[in-house]
Amino acid sequence: MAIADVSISATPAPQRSWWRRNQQRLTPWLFLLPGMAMFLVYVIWPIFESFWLSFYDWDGLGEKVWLGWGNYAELFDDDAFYTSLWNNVLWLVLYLLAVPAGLAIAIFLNQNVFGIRLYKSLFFFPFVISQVVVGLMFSWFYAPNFGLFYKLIEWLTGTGVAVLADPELVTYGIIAAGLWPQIAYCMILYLTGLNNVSPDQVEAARLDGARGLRMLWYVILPQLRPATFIAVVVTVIGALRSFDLVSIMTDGGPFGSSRVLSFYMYEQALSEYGYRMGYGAAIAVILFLIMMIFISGFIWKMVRDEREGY
Amino acid sequence: QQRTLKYYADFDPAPLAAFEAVIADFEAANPDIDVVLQNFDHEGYKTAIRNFLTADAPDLANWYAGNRMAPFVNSGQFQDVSDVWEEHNLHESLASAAPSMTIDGKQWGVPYTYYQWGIYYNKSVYEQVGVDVPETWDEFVSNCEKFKAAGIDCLTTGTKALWPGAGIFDYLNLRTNGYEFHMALTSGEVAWTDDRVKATFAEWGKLVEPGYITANHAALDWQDAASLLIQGKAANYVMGNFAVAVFKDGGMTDDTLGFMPFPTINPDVARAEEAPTDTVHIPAGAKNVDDAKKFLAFLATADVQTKLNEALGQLPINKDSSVADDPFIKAGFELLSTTPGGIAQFFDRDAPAEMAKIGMEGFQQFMVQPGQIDNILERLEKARQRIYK
Amino acid sequence: MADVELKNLKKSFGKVDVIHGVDLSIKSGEFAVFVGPSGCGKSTLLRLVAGLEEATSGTISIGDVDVTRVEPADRGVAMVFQSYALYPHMTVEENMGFGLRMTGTDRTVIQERVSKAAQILHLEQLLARKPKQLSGGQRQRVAIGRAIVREPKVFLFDEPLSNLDAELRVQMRLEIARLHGELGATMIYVTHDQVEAMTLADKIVVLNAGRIEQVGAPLDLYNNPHNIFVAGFIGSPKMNFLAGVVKSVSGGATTVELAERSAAPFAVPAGEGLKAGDSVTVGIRPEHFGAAGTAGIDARIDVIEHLGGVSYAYSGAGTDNPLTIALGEDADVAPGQDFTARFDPSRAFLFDPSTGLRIR
Amino acid sequence: MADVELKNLKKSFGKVDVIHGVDLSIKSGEFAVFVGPSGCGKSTLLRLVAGLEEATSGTISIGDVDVTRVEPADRGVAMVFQSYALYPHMTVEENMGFGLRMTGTDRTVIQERVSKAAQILHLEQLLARKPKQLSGGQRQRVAIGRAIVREPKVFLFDEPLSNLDAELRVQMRLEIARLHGELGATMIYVTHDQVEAMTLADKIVVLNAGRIEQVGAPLDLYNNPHNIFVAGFIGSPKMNFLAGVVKSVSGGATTVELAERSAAPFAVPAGEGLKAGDSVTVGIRPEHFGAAGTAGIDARIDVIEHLGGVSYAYSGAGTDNPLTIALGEDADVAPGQDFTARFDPSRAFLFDPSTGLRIR
Amino acid sequence: MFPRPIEHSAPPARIAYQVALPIALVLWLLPLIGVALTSVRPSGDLAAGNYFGWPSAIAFSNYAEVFQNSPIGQYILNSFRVTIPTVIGAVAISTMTGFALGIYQFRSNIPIFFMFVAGNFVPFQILMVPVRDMTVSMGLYNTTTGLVLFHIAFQSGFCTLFMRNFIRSLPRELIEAARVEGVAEWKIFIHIVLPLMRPAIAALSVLVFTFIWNDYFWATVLTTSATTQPVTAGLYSLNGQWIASWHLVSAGSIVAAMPPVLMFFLMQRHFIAGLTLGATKG
Ligand SMILES: Nc1ncnc2c1ncn2[C@@H]1O[C@H](COP(=O)(O)OP(=O)(O)OP(=O)(O)O)[C@@H](O)[C@H]1O
Ligand SMILES: Nc1ncnc2c1ncn2[C@@H]1O[C@H](COP(=O)(O)OP(=O)(O)OP(=O)(O)O)[C@@H](O)[C@H]1O
Ligand SMILES: [Mg+2]
Ligand SMILES: [Mg+2]
Repeated sequence: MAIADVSISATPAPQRSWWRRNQQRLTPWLFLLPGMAMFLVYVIWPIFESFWLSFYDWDGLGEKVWLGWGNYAELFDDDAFYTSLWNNVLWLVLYLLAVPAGLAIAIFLNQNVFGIRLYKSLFFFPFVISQVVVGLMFSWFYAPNFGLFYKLIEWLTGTGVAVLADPELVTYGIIAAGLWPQIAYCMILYLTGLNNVSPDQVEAARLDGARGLRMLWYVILPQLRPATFIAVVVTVIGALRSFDLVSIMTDGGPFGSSRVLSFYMYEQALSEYGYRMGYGAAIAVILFLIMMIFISGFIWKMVRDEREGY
Repeated sequence: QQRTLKYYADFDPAPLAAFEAVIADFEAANPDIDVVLQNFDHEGYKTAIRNFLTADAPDLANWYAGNRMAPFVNSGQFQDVSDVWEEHNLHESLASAAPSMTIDGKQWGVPYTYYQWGIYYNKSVYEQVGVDVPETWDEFVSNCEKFKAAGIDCLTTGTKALWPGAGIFDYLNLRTNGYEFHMALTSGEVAWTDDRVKATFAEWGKLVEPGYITANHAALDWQDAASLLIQGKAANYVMGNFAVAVFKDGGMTDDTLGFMPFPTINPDVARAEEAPTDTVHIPAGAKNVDDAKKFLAFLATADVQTKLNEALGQLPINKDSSVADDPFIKAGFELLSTTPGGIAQFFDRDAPAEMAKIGMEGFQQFMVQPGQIDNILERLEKARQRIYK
Repeated sequence: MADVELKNLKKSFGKVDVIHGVDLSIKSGEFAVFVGPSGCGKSTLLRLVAGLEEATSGTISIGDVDVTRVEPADRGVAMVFQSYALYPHMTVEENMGFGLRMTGTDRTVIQERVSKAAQILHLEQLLARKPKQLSGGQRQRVAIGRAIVREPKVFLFDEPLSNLDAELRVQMRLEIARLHGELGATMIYVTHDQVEAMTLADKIVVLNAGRIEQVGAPLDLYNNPHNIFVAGFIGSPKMNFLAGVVKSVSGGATTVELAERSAAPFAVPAGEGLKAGDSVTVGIRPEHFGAAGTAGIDARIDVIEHLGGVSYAYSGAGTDNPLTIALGEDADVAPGQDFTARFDPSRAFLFDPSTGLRIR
Repeated sequence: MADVELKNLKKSFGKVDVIHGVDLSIKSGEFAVFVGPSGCGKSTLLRLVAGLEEATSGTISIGDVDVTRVEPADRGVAMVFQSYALYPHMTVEENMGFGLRMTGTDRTVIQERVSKAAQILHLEQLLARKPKQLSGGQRQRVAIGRAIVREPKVFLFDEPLSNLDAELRVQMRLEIARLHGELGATMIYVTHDQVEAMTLADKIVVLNAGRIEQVGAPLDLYNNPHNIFVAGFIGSPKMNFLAGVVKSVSGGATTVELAERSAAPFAVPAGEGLKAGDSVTVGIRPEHFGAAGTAGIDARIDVIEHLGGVSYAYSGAGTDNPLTIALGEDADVAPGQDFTARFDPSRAFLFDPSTGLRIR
Repeated sequence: MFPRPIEHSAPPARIAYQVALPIALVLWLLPLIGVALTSVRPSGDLAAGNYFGWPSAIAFSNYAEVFQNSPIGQYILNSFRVTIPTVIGAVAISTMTGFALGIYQFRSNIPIFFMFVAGNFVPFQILMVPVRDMTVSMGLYNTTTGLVLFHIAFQSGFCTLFMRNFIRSLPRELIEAARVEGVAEWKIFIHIVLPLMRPAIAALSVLVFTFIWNDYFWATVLTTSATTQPVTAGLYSLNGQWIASWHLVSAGSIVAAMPPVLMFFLMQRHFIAGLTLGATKG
C-alpha cells in the first residue's frame, strides 16, 4: 500500500497556465504555420494571380495593359490552341492505356519465381528516370535514318518512318514515350494492389469455378479498384501536365503539331519568341479548369472516404 | 582593386575558344578587370536572355542586330552605347553595320562579326551525278531531278530548330521579289497573302513537290543535315558560313566542299544577300558599365576583329580588319562587298520574334505539306495583323 | 485512491447523443466494471473520466475535485488501452518511465518506481526488451506497469484483455484481481466479457444505449436484476424468457400460466401490482432447471449440446427464442424426445413485458 | 453427400512438414470437427480436402473418387471461410449465385436455388444488399448460403464463427446444427472453440502438430481421452494435472499419493503396467470435484470467481499450474481459506508423465 | 494470389515463363539498353554508321569526355544542391503539417487538408508566371535557393497528403496514452510521432528526391545558367551542343539518370512503399 500513499502527495498540483489549457487548440496551428505559409504564397496565391494576369497584355518587361476577355477571345480563335487542346485530349485518352498495360505487366510479374524481385525493379526502371532522359532515349529510338524504331519499321515495311518529323504521328510518338514510364508506375500500383487482394476471395472464387479472365474480371478487378482509381488519377494528371517530353523531343514541332496546352502556355509566356504572359496565363487558366474537373472528382471521393473512414 | 565583368554568351565550341582568347587579351590589357564568361547552349540562350535581362543581368550579353534587338531596346533592357561609338569613331570603322545597330538614332551595341549565307554543296556528288554548278534557278531545279534519280537529296536542311528553313525562304524571296519587298514583308507592311509572296512559294514548291528536299527534315538538327551533305547523301545546303567548320570537321576539304551564291530566279531583281550580324550589348541592369564599355570598344578594334574572325571563320565588321585567307571567307567577302541589292539580316532578326516564330513554322509546314499553302499564308496574315498593330 | 463521481454526465458526438445523463458514484478503492452491448457507450464513458473526451454537460469529480475541464494529465488517472498502446520504439523500461520523464520527474525517482512496478508485475527480466519482443500477456503487463508507475488515484482499463487468447485471459484476469487487492486503488474497467465482469467487479455497471440500467455487486445483478435487459445480459447461457399470463395473485405469489409453452400453472413468489389476466414475462435461468424442481415445462428437445461437465438441451433451436435447459450429468434425454423440464418456480423471475421492469 | 477418405496424407510447405501422414475416414452425412491448438494444421488439412492446397503425398477421395489432383471447383465441395470471403462488390444474391453462374448454370435454376437457400437461412429480405450492409451473423449466413446453393457433396467450414460475438456464436452454432440435420450432407468443420466442437460434432478429430491425436465422438473424448493432450484439450476449464507417485497396485486399481499437494492417498481404477514407486500424472476435471467425493486435496483458495450458475475456486492462482475447482452453488468457501476439495477418485485419470499416454 | 502461382503449373509452363521473363524485360528496356550501348560506342562507330552492330571497342572514354568537355559535373552538383535541401525542407515541413492534420480534430482540418491535396494536383503551369515573377522580385531568380523554396512549397502538398495519411494510420491510442501521462503536445511530436514516422520519412525522402532530381520544368523556368541549372535542364542544353554526337548524349543521359536510379535500388523497399502508401491511401 506504500505506493498508493505516495501517490497523492507526489501528484503535482494541477497548474492551469493559459498555454496548458489551450495547447491542444493551438498546437496544430503552430505546426501548420510554416507549411501553410509557404503553400499559400507559392501555390494558392499564384493560382489567383494567374487568373488576374490572364486579363492583361504583358510582356514581362513593360507595363501591363488591361484587356478584359481579350486574351480569351484570341485564344478561341487560335488554331494553335485547338491543336494543343486536341493533342491534350489525345494524351488524356491514350495515356490511360498505361492503366490496362500496367495491369497486364503486373499480372505477368506477380509470380514468386527466383529473381522476380529484380525483374520487378527493372521493369519499374523507366519511372525512376527523368523524363528528360526518357525523351532523349526515345528521340534516339525514333531518330530518322538510324534510330532503332526507324530501322525496325524500315526492315518491316521497306521505308522508315521518322515519327518526330511527321505531323500526324508525332504526338503518338511522344505519347508512346510518355507511356513507357507511366506504365511502369501503374504496374507498381497494381503489383501492390495484387499483393493485397484477399486470398480468401480468390480461393472462394476458385471453389466457385472462376478461372483466368473471369476470375480477373469478376473477382480481382473489383478488389483492385483503389489501385485503379489512383492509377487513373495519376495518369490523368500526368497527361495534363505533360511538358517535358514535348519540350525535349520536338519543342512542339513540327510546326507546332505536337504542342499541348502546358507547352503552348510556356511557349507563349517564356520561350524565345514568346513573352505574352497574359496570353500564357489564359492558356494556363483553361488547363486549370480542365484539371479542376478531375480534382473535384478526386476530392469528392476523398471526402466520401473520409466520412466513411473516420 | 580587381573588378569583374559578367558576360553571358551563347558560343558553339569553336567560337568559344576564339572568344576566350580575345578575353585573355583584354584581361592582359586591363589587368584590373576579370571577365567571367558564362556560356549557354545556343538555342537555350534565346530563352534564357529574356529571363536574365530582367532578373539577373550580366554586364555584357551576346545578341543579334536588327529587329531582333528591338524588343529589348524598346523595353529598355539594353543600354544606349552611342557614346562608345562616338568616342572610338565606330561610325566610320563599323559603318557597314551601323544601320542595323541603330534604333531611334542611337546605337545599342557593338557588332563583332557577320557571315554570308549561300549554298554549300558537295563537289564529289556533283561530279558523281555529272551536273554543273547552276547559275539560275531553273538549272538548279533541273539538277535536282538528276540528283533525285541518283537517290541523293538535292537540297538538304534540318528544321527541327525552325530557323534553317527561313534561310531558304529569305533567299527565294530576295531572288523572286527583291530586297525592298523582303524588308517590307518582314516589317509587316505587306500582306502574306500577297501574290508576290505566293510567287516565292511557287518557286519553293518546285523543290518541295517533287521531293527534292530531304525528307524528315523536321526531325533533324542543322548539324544532322550537314552530315548528310558530308556523307554525300545530299548535294546542296542553304546555310550560313559558320557551317563550314562542321563540314570540315566531318572530313570535307576545300576540294570537296563548294560554295555558290543562291541562283538567280528573276533576273530583273538586283542580287541581295543575307548576312546576319552578331553583336554584344550592355544590359540595362549591368553593374559594371564602365568596364563593359571598355570591352565593347576593345571588341570593335580592327585587330581584335581580325583575330577573332580568323578563328571564327567569319567576316569582321571593322573595315580596317583583314579577312582571313580562306576560300569560303574570301568568297563571302567578295559576295557581300559586291552586293547591289542590299543585305538582309535573317528572317528571325528582320521580323519581330513572334512573327518570326509563326513564319518559320509556316515554312517548315510548307516543306512538309505544300498543299496547305493557302492555310499557312492565311495564318501568317492573321498573325501579321495582330503582331504589327 | 479516490472517489469518482459522475453527475448527470452527457456526451454527444455532433448530433448523436451517446451518453444520456449518467449519474454514478464509485467509492475509493472500489473495482467498478462497465458492461453492456457493443456501442452502448462504455468506452466513451471511460474516456470521459480520463479526459480524452470532453463532456457535453454534467460534471466529473475525482477525489472531491471537479475535473470536468481539467487536462487528462492533471486528473490523476492512468489508462490501460485495449491495444496496450505501448510505444513501439521504446524498451519496456522507457515505456514505463516515459510519462514521468516528460513531466520532469527526477531520474532516480523514475528508476525506483519503474523497478517497483516491474517487480509487482514480474517484468524484471524484460525491462530491456522492445514491445515487439513480448508476448501478448507480457505486453498487457507492461501497459499495466506503465499505469502503476504514475501512481494514479484511479486506474482505467478499456477491455484490456480482449486481445488475448482464452487461456491467457484467465491468467491475466487473476493477475488484475491480485493487483487490485495489492494496490487497493480505485479501478474502472470496461469489458464486454461477462465472465470478467462477474469475477473482477466489486460493482458492475450495466450500460445500455448510453444509460445505466443497473448498478450492483455481481451476484446481486445475477440474483436480483432490475429489468429484463440486465437479467438477459448477466448469466450465461442467457436467461430464458417465456411469455405468460397471470392466473391469480395471492399472498405475495403469482400463479402464472405460460402462453406459448405447455406447462402446468406455477406460482412465482412475486407479483406487486399484478392482477389476473395480466401478461407477464417469466424468466428462468437455464441452470435453474433440475430434476428436483416442482414445476415443469413440456418441451420437445431439438438439440443437445454436451460440453462434458454440463449439457444443454434446446427446444425450438431454430426459432428466435429457444428454450435452453442445463442438464445435470445424469439427465437422460435425447434430441427429438419430449421432455418435461422441471424447475423451481421460486427462482423464476417476473417481468413486465411492456416496460421490461422486474415485478417483485 | 459422400464419404471422405484421407490416406497417408502429407503436406509440406517448402521444407516444413505441416501434415505428417494423416489417415482419416469421414462417413457420408457425418459431421466431423477438427480441433487442435493454433498452428497444428487444421486449416491446412481442410484446405487439402478443398483442393486449395496440393497434397505432397497421399490420397484424398470423396465419394469413392480419388480427387487428389482434381481442381477445387470439380470436387463437389463447398467451403465457408472464417473471413466469410464474400465478394464485397456483389449483392447477396449475386454472391450466392456466382458459383453457379461460373459453371454456366441456367439463370432460372440459379434463381430458384438461391431463393431456396435464402429461405433456409432467412435471408430473403437481404438479397439486394451488399455485404457491407450486413451484420456479422448475416454475413456468415450468406457465406453458408453460398455453399448451400452449390449443393455440394461435402461442406467445409474453417472457423466460421470465430468472428462473431458470443451470443451470435451460440445462435449460429444452433443454426449450423439444424442445417446439418436438414441437409444431411457431410460436413467438415474446423474450430479451436471447444464448445463448438463438443456440441456440433458427430466425430471430433483432435490434431496436434500435424498428427491426429484421437478421433471419436465428443463425450467419448471427454470421458475416455487417450492421452494427456486430448484430456487437457477437451473440457473447460481445463483438467487439473497433478504429479503423483504410485503407492501400490492391486485388483485393477492403483493407489496414488500426490507429489506436490497434500492429500490422503487415493485409489484410481486403472493401472495397467504400473508398479509401486512409478511416477504418474493424475488428471481431475474441475467439475468432478464435489462434496460427495471420497478423496480430498487440501488446498488454500486464492481466488474465487462467481459466474452466477457456477463458481470456480483457484489454488495457486499466480503459479503456472493452479488447481481449479468447480464449486456447487452451495459451497461456502472464501478466498484465503484452507479447504479440502473432495472428489471422486474413480473419475480421475492416470497418465504416463513421460509419454503422456493414458494408463487404463 | 492472382494469377495462379506458376510453380503449381506443369513444368513446360514454368519453363516458358522463365524464358519469357528475360525476353519481355529486354523488349521493355530496349530504348534504355540501346542508349546504354550507344553510350560506350566509340564516336568512330557512329560516324561509320555502325549504330547497332558490335561496337568496335568499349569506349568508356565517352564518359570521361562528357565530364571533361561539358559542365555536367557542375550540373550534377547543382542538382544535389537543389534536391537535398528540398528533400529536407519538404519532409520536415510536411511532418509537421501531417502531424497537425492527422492528430488534431478542429473545424478547418479537412478544408486545409484538401487545400494541400488540391494544390498538389494543380497543373503547375498555372503557377509559372507568378512564381517566376515572385522569384525575380525576391532576387532569387537563377539561384538554387529560389528553386528550392518553390519546390519545398509545392512538394509540401503531396508530402502533407502522404504524412497525414501515414500519421492517421498510427494508433491513436499512442497519442492518447501520452496525453493521459501528461506529455506536452510538442513532446508527443518529438518523442512519439517522429520515431514512429521513420519509415514514412525514409519513403518520402526517396520519393521526393526522385521527383526533384527529375524536375525539368521548374529548372527551365527558374534557372538559366550552368552555375545553377540542375542536370535535367543542363542535359537539354548539352543536347543542343551535342547534336549528332549520340554517344555523348547517351553517356550524359546515363550519368544524369544515375543518382535516382541508385537511390531507387538502395532504398527500393521504401520507394515502392512510399509510392503506394502516398498514392493508394489518397
Ligand atoms: N469519435 C466519435 N465520433 C462519433 N461517434 C462516436 C465516436 N466515438 C464513439 N462514437 C459512437 O458512440 C457510441 C458509443 O461508442 P463506444 O465506443 O463508447 O461504445 P462501446 O460501448 O465501447 O462499444 P464496444 O464494446 O464496441 O467497444 C457508438 O455508437 C459509437 O459509434
Ligand atoms: N502457405 C504456407 N506456407 C508456409 N507455411 C504455412 C502455410 N500455411 C500454413 N503454414 C504453416 O503450417 C502450419 C499449420 O497451419 P494451419 O493454418 O493449418 O494451422 P491451424 O491449425 O489452422 O491454426 P489456426 O488455429 O491458428 O488457424 C503452421 O505452422 C503454419 O505456419
Ligand atoms: Mg469500446
Ligand atoms: Mg486455421
